[in-house]
Amino acid sequence: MTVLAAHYSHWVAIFLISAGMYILIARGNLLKKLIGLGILQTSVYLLYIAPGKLIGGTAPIVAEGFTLYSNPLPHVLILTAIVVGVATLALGLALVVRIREAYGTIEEDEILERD
Amino acid sequence: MEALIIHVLLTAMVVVIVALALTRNLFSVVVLSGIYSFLMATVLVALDAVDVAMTEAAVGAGVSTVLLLGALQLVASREAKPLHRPFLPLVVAIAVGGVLAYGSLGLPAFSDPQAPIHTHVAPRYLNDGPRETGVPNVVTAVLASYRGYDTLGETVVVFTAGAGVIALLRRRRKRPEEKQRKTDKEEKKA
Amino acid sequence: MKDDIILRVVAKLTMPFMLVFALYVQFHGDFGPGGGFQAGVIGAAAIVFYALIFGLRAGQRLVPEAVVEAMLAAGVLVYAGVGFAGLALGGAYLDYFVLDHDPVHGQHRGIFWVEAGVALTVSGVMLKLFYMFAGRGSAE
Amino acid sequence: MLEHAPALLVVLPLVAAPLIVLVRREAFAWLATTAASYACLVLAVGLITRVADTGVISYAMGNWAPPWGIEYRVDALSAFVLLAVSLTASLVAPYAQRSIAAEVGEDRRYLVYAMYCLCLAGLLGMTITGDAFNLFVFLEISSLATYVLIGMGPRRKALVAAYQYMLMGTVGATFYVIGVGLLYLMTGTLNLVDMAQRLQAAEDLRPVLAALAFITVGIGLKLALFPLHQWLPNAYAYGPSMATAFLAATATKVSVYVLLRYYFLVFDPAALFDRLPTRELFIGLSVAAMITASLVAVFEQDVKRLFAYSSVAQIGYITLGIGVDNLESLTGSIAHLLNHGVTKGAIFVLLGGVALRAAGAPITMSSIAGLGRRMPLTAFGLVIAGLSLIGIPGTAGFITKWYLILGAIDRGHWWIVAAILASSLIAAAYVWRLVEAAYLRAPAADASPAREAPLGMLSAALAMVALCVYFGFDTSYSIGGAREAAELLLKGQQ
Repeated sequence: MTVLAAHYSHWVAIFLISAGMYILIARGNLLKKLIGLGILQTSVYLLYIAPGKLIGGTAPIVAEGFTLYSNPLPHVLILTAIVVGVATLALGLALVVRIREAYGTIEEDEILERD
Repeated sequence: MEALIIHVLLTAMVVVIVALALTRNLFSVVVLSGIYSFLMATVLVALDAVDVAMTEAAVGAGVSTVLLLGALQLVASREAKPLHRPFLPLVVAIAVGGVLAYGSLGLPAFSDPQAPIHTHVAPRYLNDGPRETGVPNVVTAVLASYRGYDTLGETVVVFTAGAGVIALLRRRRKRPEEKQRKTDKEEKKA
Repeated sequence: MKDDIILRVVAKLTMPFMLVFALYVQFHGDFGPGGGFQAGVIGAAAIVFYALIFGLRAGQRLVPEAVVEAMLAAGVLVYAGVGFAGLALGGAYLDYFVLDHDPVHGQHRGIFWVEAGVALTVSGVMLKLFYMFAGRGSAE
Repeated sequence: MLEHAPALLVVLPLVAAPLIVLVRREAFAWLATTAASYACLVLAVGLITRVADTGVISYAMGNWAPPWGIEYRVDALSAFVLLAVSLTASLVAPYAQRSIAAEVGEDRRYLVYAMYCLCLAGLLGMTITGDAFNLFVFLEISSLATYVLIGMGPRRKALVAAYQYMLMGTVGATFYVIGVGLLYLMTGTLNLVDMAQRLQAAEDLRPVLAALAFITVGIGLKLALFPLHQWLPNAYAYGPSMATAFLAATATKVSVYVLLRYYFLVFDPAALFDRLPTRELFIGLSVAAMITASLVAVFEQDVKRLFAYSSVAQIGYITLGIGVDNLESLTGSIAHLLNHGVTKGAIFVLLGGVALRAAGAPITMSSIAGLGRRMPLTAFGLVIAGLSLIGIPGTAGFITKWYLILGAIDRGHWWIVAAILASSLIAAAYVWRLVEAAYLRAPAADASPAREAPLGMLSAALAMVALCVYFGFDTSYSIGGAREAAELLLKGQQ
């Protein structure tokens, strides 16, 4: 039980990764697949940032009266990851829109049929 | 108390994702994914990652939702019935989760000040960052200076996405695609 | 939404505040949460808001497509240019220490311009994305 | 300025892209791309000679010492890969004008060049960086640019190919980040050298093993490790010809390099290879790739897809060396990064010429009938490069296989030698189909008129074909550089 509680954020991250992978593979709709991909990418946020938290600490903005700060490095990395995520989403959506125009559908099996 | 809030929010995220996976109306899916991003942003605030939370709220819940809605008006808004092959995806999903779970078991405990990430590299940012860069927000100092090269790369990633969307969505004056579509059809016949 | 007088008035009134808020987020990033990326998104959101109320064309008149495309390239060039400035002044690439006689001032100057570059590219790209996706729907 | 060569090598193509987007002129785009490609080649040559003279070069970005700042690190291995990438870049991009003009609409052509520069910068950045997370950022730059490039292909299948590649590529990149995250949580650092040292002190190996799994699968997706290669055939077949020529020659190779770096210089190789069945896994997957992908190629009608499957098989040779894991086999693997890059680069540029003359129609076995008469130099080049794929003595491909066989014999794995020979025989079968179509069959009645590819493309491709032959005789550069890199890997990070 203590293992479960101490690593709760990890368990949620694990769930999110599994859920993202599942939606990504099992669903045939190209838009839904992109959303699955997004969930997979966001799961990484928890994996990086939760361990950087120190109970009783504050955000890493140095000011008087605080001595304990949470780790800033994961924050920087995840800022980059968020940006990468939205960039991927934008390109993915552009491709989905073009596929819809070229094929008339965004369901994977119908696209494969039409080629 | 702090830990309790985090636990509640995390559980709410799990619930939203389950709902999202089961919903086939894509409009609802987009709304749920927006809610999910807001929950994530709140969790990030609770985890002291205020810069990340602000970005996640602006990008995950804002920009991504707008983009998804914009794309949704251009494509069908309802997902077809899922294919009857849930076995393989389930196996892959569980395997991936399993490997990560196995790895997580050996990680340092939550909020352990002796964990390597709190004793190596980061202390310099917190102790010397404001003095060395003159910026009290250590996240900004690391982002723009210590790891400024990463941020250059990040800016280039955004640029690539912008230029890439122009490349993919710009309307052509002439439409060579029409001709191409015909050759595709002929090829299919042959 | 073009014909709703309340929306039009509200939009006209709030837009300057959104832009000011974007500037605040940009420059307050040294002391609180925020920075070029967030400011760029908020700045772009102000224009998107305007375009939603007054129509895509009006938005494109306010910030023309050519300007937007120049912005997304210019931001990267500003950022990379800070790096070259470091080289020119005898430091390493992206070395801010050499940008001023006082190394900490140099750091400050470097971070300022770098964040400006980020904001420029991000707002340009966000706006361009909106124009591309919204424009595709309305023209058809 | 030479001391800043590591930074300039990546930043020059990186800056060329926004300049191209700012100017929006095709002629300028070509000029900037050509200038950046050649500048990279010069800088890469400069770096490899300097590394040979003075040893490892470390460059601190922003003058922040590692591990607090980001380090660029050039050693025998990364210098070799940098040279291989910039060499093919400078042989493909400057000659791409006619092909791009034929396949991409006029108002989007400058963007092809911009994406190409970004892709080049991303690949070089992945190679030269000494920082785990910086590697991810540049991986994404090159990946996003690649998805766009493939999506700009002339047929609608290109869109689906780009989408599928985007899904698999992003999963790969995310897995990589997860793996790096676990390593970061165990060590507190992102600098690869620092990480390697601190990993030796890791008490609990479970997160490290999970990281190993995620990085292997993640990078395996990017390098088309069998059976994670499904994105590759369509991506290579439907992207614009010149984009696939560049990608086939470089992209998967850089990913292999990343894997090598992690396996030998970050993780503890002794723990990895002796405690886990890594060797067996890599040998099994590689042999499967060599045989099955080659067999698929034999029955493929679309010529570009044929060579794409051949790439999957050839990547099998490269990963085979990791599994056999001794000096000879690793030398073979690393040399094959260059040898196969040059060979496939030549083939896809030549096919670009064929596609140009065929006015956009797909290149199939029947459409290249009589190619030997219609485009004699192109057909000749394809045959020589094909011989290198088979591994006929006197070509670059033979050298690689020779070293792989030496390595396998040294380990006593005779069945691997048999598998290499079998795979070569199958390769001979698909190359022979091409020869038969090109030389023994009469051109179809509606075949495009007899006309060679444009001089620029043809000469660039033939230059690469000449390199195939050159590396088959003089191995001082290819094997010489690769051997030093292999020695570095086996020595480990000390």
